[in-house]
Amino acid sequence: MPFIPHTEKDVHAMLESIGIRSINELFDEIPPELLIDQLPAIPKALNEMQIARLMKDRAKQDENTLCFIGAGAYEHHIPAAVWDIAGRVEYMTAYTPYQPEASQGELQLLYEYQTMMASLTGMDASNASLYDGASAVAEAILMAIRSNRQCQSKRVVIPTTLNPLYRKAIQAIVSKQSVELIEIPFDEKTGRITVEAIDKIVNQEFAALVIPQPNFFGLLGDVDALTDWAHQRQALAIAVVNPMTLALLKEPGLWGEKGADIACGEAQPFGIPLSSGGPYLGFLCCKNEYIRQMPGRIVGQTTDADGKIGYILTLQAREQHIRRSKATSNICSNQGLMAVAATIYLSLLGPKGLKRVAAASHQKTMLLAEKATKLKGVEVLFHGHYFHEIVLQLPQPAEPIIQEMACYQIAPGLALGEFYPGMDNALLVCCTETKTEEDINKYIECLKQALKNKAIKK
Amino acid sequence: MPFIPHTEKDVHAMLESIGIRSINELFDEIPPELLIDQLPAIPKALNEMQIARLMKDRAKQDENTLCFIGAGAYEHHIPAAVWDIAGRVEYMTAYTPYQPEASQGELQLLYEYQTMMASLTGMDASNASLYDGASAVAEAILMAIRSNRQCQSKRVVIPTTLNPLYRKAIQAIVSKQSVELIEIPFDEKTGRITVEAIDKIVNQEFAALVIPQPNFFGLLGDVDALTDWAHQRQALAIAVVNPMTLALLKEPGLWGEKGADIACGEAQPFGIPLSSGGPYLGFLCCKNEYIRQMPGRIVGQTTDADGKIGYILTLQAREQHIRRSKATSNICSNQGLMAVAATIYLSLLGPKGLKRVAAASHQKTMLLAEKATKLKGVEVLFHGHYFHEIVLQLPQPAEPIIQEMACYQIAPGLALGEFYPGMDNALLVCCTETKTEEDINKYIECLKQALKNKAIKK
Amino acid sequence: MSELIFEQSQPNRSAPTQMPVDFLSDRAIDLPESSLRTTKPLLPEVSELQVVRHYTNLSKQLFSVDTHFYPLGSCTMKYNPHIMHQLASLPGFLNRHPLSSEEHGQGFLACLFELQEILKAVTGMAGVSLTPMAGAQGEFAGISMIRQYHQSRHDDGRTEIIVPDAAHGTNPASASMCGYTIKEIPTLESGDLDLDALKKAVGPQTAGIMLTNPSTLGVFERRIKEVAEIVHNAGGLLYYDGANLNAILGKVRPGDMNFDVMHINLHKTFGTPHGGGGPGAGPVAVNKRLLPFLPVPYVEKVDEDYRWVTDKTATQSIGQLSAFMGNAGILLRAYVYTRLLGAEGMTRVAEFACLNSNYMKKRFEQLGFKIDLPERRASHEFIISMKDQADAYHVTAMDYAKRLLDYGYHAPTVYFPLIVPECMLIEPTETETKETLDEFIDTMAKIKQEAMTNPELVQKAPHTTSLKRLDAVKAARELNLVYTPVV
Amino acid sequence: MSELIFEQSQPNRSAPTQMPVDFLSDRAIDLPESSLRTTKPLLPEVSELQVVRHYTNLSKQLFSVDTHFYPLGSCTMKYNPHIMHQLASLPGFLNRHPLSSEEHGQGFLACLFELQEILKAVTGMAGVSLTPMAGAQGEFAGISMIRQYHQSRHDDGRTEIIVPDAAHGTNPASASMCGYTIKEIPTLESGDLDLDALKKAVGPQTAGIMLTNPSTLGVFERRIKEVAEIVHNAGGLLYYDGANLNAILGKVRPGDMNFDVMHINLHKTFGTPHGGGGPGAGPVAVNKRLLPFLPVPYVEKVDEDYRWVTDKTATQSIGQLSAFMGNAGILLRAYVYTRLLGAEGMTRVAEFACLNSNYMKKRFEQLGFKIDLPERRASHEFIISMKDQADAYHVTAMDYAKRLLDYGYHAPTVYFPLIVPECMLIEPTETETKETLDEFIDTMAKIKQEAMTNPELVQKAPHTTSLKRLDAVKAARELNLVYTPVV
Ligand SMILES: Cc1ncc(COP(=O)(O)O)c(C=O)c1O
Ligand SMILES: Cc1ncc(COP(=O)(O)O)c(C=O)c1O
Repeated sequence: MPFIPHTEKDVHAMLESIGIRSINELFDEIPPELLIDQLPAIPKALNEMQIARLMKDRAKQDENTLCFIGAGAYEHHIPAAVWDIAGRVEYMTAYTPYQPEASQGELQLLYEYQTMMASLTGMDASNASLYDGASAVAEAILMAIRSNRQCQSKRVVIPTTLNPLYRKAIQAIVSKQSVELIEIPFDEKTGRITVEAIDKIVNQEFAALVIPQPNFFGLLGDVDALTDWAHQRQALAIAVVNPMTLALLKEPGLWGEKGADIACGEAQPFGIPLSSGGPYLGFLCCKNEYIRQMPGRIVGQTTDADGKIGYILTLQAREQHIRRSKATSNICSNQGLMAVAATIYLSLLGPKGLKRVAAASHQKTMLLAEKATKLKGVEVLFHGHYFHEIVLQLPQPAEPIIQEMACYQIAPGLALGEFYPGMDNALLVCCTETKTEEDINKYIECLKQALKNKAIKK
Repeated sequence: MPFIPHTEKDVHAMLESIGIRSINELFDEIPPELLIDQLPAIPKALNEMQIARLMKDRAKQDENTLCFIGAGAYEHHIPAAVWDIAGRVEYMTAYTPYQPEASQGELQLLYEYQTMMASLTGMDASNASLYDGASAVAEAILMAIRSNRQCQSKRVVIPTTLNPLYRKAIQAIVSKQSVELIEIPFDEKTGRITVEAIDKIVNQEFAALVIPQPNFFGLLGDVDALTDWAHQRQALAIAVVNPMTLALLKEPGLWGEKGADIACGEAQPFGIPLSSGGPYLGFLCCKNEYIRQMPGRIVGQTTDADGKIGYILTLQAREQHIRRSKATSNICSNQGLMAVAATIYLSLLGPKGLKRVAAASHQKTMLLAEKATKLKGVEVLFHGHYFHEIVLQLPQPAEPIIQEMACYQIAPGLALGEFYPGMDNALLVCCTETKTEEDINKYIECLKQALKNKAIKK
Repeated sequence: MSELIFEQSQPNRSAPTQMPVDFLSDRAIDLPESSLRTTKPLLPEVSELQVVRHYTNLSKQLFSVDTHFYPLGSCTMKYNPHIMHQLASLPGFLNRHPLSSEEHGQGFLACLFELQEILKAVTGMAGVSLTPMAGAQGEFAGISMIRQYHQSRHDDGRTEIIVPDAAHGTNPASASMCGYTIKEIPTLESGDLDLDALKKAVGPQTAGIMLTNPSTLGVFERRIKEVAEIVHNAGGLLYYDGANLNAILGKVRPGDMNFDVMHINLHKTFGTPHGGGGPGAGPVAVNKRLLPFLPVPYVEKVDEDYRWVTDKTATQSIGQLSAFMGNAGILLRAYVYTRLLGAEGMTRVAEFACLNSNYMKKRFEQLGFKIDLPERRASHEFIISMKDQADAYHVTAMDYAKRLLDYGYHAPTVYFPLIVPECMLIEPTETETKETLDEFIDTMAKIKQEAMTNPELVQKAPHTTSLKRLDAVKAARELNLVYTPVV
Repeated sequence: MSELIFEQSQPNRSAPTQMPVDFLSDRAIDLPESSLRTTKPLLPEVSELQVVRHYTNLSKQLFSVDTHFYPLGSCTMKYNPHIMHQLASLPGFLNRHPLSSEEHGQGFLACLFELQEILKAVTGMAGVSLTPMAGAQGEFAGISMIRQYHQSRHDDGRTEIIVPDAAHGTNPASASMCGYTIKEIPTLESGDLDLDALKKAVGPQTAGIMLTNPSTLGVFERRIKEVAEIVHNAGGLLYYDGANLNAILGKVRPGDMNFDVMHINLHKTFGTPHGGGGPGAGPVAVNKRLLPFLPVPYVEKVDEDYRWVTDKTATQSIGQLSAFMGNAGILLRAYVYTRLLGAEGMTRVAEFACLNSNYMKKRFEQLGFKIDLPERRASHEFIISMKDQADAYHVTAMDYAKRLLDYGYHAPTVYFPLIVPECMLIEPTETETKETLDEFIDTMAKIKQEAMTNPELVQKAPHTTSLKRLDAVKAARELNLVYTPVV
């Protein structure tokens, strides 16, 4: 009996204690007509050796691609120590730290995590993590609406340069509470939104403006002006950032005159594997005045009965297990283990290492673009400053090129046509510090070949 | 500076404390003409990401073969929990448990290991492990010579059915102490040695007889008669066993009338990966009367100052750090971490699981032989009872067949010609529980194909 | 507690092998000055060994399933087989980008598809989407589907979700996030729902009801079919909170009880580790009428190929709940678990979880603990109330919880469900031995003795943990959420 | 201490997912009755969770580098980078059978070949064999080569190996295993070898000398060239015990000091983990004249291919010391380490190991501890003697060692080398921070205070470990080496 330690003798003794004759009697309060005899259609049990072989075969099918896709999930080098430690069973097989005296390790670590995230974003506080980047932005929007006392509106302004996948998730999450999302199209030349443009479009009251930096195309925008504009309009400014870039880029807390009010996004780049999309690590930071509207777990410092410093889940009165339907969110778990990994990652990299990773990713992306645009017909689509993603405009549709390059074991980027009508030739490319000059050269060569192959076939 | 935490400020402060101006001064007692400036010919430092990429490329070259080689190293399923736990840094990055109060985890585990090994072999005691199987047999031989008070001779009788690689290592290790190894050839029909045969050959006094079970060909021999014969001749009986087989086979402690005196060999099959040959796990067990001649670490139970049970390295007076040139051996380390893995493996398998692994390996090997011998010209070389290795006699030389089958990603076994002159067509094949019926069928098909290909080319 | 990592920091210390080295020197960073950071973020400057030692030692200050008996009711802290982690961590799975092509991911998609099929089989439902990232998100997805269902029928007046008073906090919170108002109905003394109250509560405003069965009281809702009838007759739908699915796995299926939609907490029923707070995963299962609304993406099989179903084809879907496809790594683990158990193994989960629970309940009863609903069969968990002891000796459920830590046990859930005073919700799970249960029971008996003879010992517990009892009030009052370096 | 795993055993309990399932039922086991086992071996019958919890909890009762400062002199407990373990555990390495073909192993062989080259470069030697499985086996291999060398020249009267009195026990023991008798020579007050005694000791019977430099006293043998001359002139060879190579890495090379042969403890110099007692690895390096005798197998490069050299071609080799090729997994780790360090990084090992050591030595001196050889430069380690305190307060080096455990430090090596009474051999290693050293020094000062004011506190230490001081005498007298079940 897999994972069940009971011997026949045990079962016998236990049944006797309970005063019944068979285990089935334990289910005698269930209406008999509901009981089933067996679970049809479930495969027979495998042993560990068998399932291992099956899974190894399946994993192998998916291996070995040189990946230049970013678009919200980034391949960075993950130091061996990160998961050696985060994978320790003490972190892995614990529950939410409800008993702080038995969970100081997790709690102290989360306090350190909060400190690092707050500092990176330039905010006063951070929660202990949310599910992922997209849902974190959704929570930030709801939080901003609750927080903005100066405005009764449930309108929120979002540029289409925010990751389109995020926009979908936000829509699914916030729309039920009759939040209205006002989408602002980007300038076709610059790939960005400007204050002038939105100011024209948005003429109603709104609760918050979402500002992605870099935006989905990898471009830096004028976040200072946007933040100030939001504040002028009595709205909150929500910064959506890739925290890796904050090693180099100005922290949201310092955007514009007063700084963004909330910063959120995806911390997967901090030591978390791509893993087909999850588990990742949503983060959410804010200014002091909004803390009590923050969803999710928060760890605070306190003292024990002897006056020694310790850590504990705090501000629980915001949460569903106490406030129930009036809670700041329904969220109950966080992505604790991912926060553990990110904290270890950040400690190993330190300010200098993180800066180097960000800089190397930026430089390599620039190098790739430089080389790619030497190919005939390949151009950078929008002019501006890119961070570590860039939009290449190909002389032909991107999708077939992607399929062609797959044959060389290269995933060359994301075809933007699916998300932006009319942009069928655009390819969003990401290069991180993991790519060598050789990798980049290989990319260029294969791209060249693919452009040729596909051009001929046309 | 990889792995060196010193800041410039630290260095400065430390130099000042010491009263010197540069680190180089620390080396001023070394004759200056001996000092070198740099290490030529050592490649430039890589970072973790770079070395990881290099090693992954190199490891990949070596992957994915379906392996039917045994010959002293066996591929068994290793439960995930084994190395998840043995790989915990507490086990991995500790030294020999010199401070028992800070090492109870390791010491208790080794006591459990000793208990399991002694019980499997039917002996009274076990040490805490030796380097590997071959060196363990060498140590057993030296130990037997020291132990055998009834005989002054340094002669030891070894059948050529003992693993030839072991025989080489034994020769290299024991010969310096003028030990004489009398090699007994095996019977060409049965692949074994018999009492009648050795009795004729060995007419001098000797200290010990080495008895492999199963022998190198995978064959079971008459260990009872051999043990009794050794004892009749006032010699010690040294059992060399694959401990995995002892789940099914009679324990050496019960061989013959009085049982073997020493049991030793390779415990790699207990949860230790093939890993190109090491690190593995030599084991050595003996009857009570020989314990003080045992080499290597031994853990004993004792009590602490409060009378609580605890564990400690014991009988250290045998060892080099105390007895120096008169020690039972020069060995100082053991294979502690491998003993940890083996102990966890044995606990997970239990008596029933271990028996099943042994039985499945046996049965699958028999099935493979059954199917193989249906191929034209393929026969089982020696008749007798095989455990989980068997000698197939091919209709043509084995070496080219091995090369041919490598193209199908199969390592079909070991060619015996290299070790036994005249046995060029013989292939030693091993099948463990890890092989499925499909694997075996694939083996047979590829063997068939290879025999054909190579026959044609001849 | 340990020094913070920041307190070990020294300017210019680092772990150099972790730094990218190439490219940097010869290429400038061409970004506008105004967009650049000028302050150094508060990250520690420490060596690799310092990081390793710090976080390894922190891990030692944690109770976990692999190290402690952890009978945390409702949370189901059972053994998480190590092989799950090993296989989900195969490089082919770990390194796959979420936006990789379907071709470059058939192995992964096959696992998800089969997991969907298995979950359909165990729930008796018609369709499954694996994408919700936790139980609470599963609830949100489920209630969203109910909402979308009513909307699709232009049945617009349904604004209320009914929730029993014993429900988990996420239930009302999730319904509220879906824009519903909550109507709470009481539980009878018998542990069953108050059907009269329910009958009164339902009406044209009823969108649905959320139930756990067995309930958070650890007993099976015996009149579940009547409940379903009442709600369905009123035009509402039934949501099943799958947190307790492990109690009935292979015995009775939510689909057969006439639930319309449900979530499954994979960590509770299918043994995935919960990582000190998450990640979990909360797949949703629906019956036929809600199929069109399932959150995307999920996996379909077309001939021999596995493909994503997205909002392109599933046009009525409630949409996607995360940037990509949810907590993939957790789903792989759960898949491995289901394959290791097989059909029979799943049924045994329910059987032995309930055996352990009923055994403990009986023994506690014999020891004079006050069992909530003593006359009922316990399911996989049961409740004891310390109200009598709190009244008599001022020793509370929380004091018991803390004292248990001293004896090397993680405490059961305390003060949930909210409707039982001074309660402890005890869930032993099926993977614990009788010996472990017996030792725990003996310890509880010992604490009971202590409570009578030396209440202070219990009230001031824990004594053997690295810290004594922590001050929660102070934490909330003197909010300190981030470290500020002393300058 | 914890219950033994055997004490948790129950007949017929098991971990079923670990059992092979196929084949068994339909095929009989066809082996002769007389060869079969009839008793059940004493292996525990427990569940997987029981195993996991037991051995995970045991691990928590262990000091280790990743959790504690561990200044164990001569053993060099420095940081073992995690990446080494991760890379050596790649499936392509782990699953390779030792008798696989060379073609199926070029990646593996390339690593070994390059490691050989790197070790040649750092030792200044002409050839390297990686096969010895520990330092002691390296010594055996080295002395065997010396023996074979003399034999090959028919220089048969050389029966003695000279060893200083400060030598590690493995030195005389290894020489003895090679059939040599041992001549011990004394060390001068200055810490250098007594050259007069050496001159007297050498002769036609001298096969060689074994030296560590820096010696086990932690000081550099300044007249090493004279030593070499004396021994070489007498026809003997010089063996270098590489245990302390980390002290001089990149600064001075044994080959340049005129050593003929040496071993390297990879775990000491190249940071491989030592696994609670092993596995280690003890590669040997030789100068030109001993090249033919290197133990097999080792790796050569022929054009672009890597090949094993075995006794087939190396006919004068001392042979092979293990069944296959030694502790391959450890060699891969060491290779990774050398590549992470590069040439400069290696030199820094020596520099910072010595900086840390000399800093501590100075500070201890200032605190009034009795330093052995205070006027000498310490190398990577140094000795303090507690003789004065043992005389004055009956507090011994061992008492200090135990008391350090209470403060969360692993104790330094005590009572080695044998020639310094009441000694502690302290080796901080280069990977520890100044802060850690300072805290350790402060703790030692505190213990010194305790020794004076409350000696019993120190004499009875440790107090905070799971067990108090263990009775070594009882262990040896009432030998109990295996568990016997109570029936
Ligand atoms: C009864 C019940 N419902 C719902 C949940 C919420 O699940 P999750 O924590 O995965 O969001 C829980 C979690 O503890 C629960 O116990
Ligand atoms: C000076 C010295 N020589 C030799 C050895 C033996 O090395 P090993 O333990 O690897 O056999 C040691 C080990 O501690 C040592 O310190």
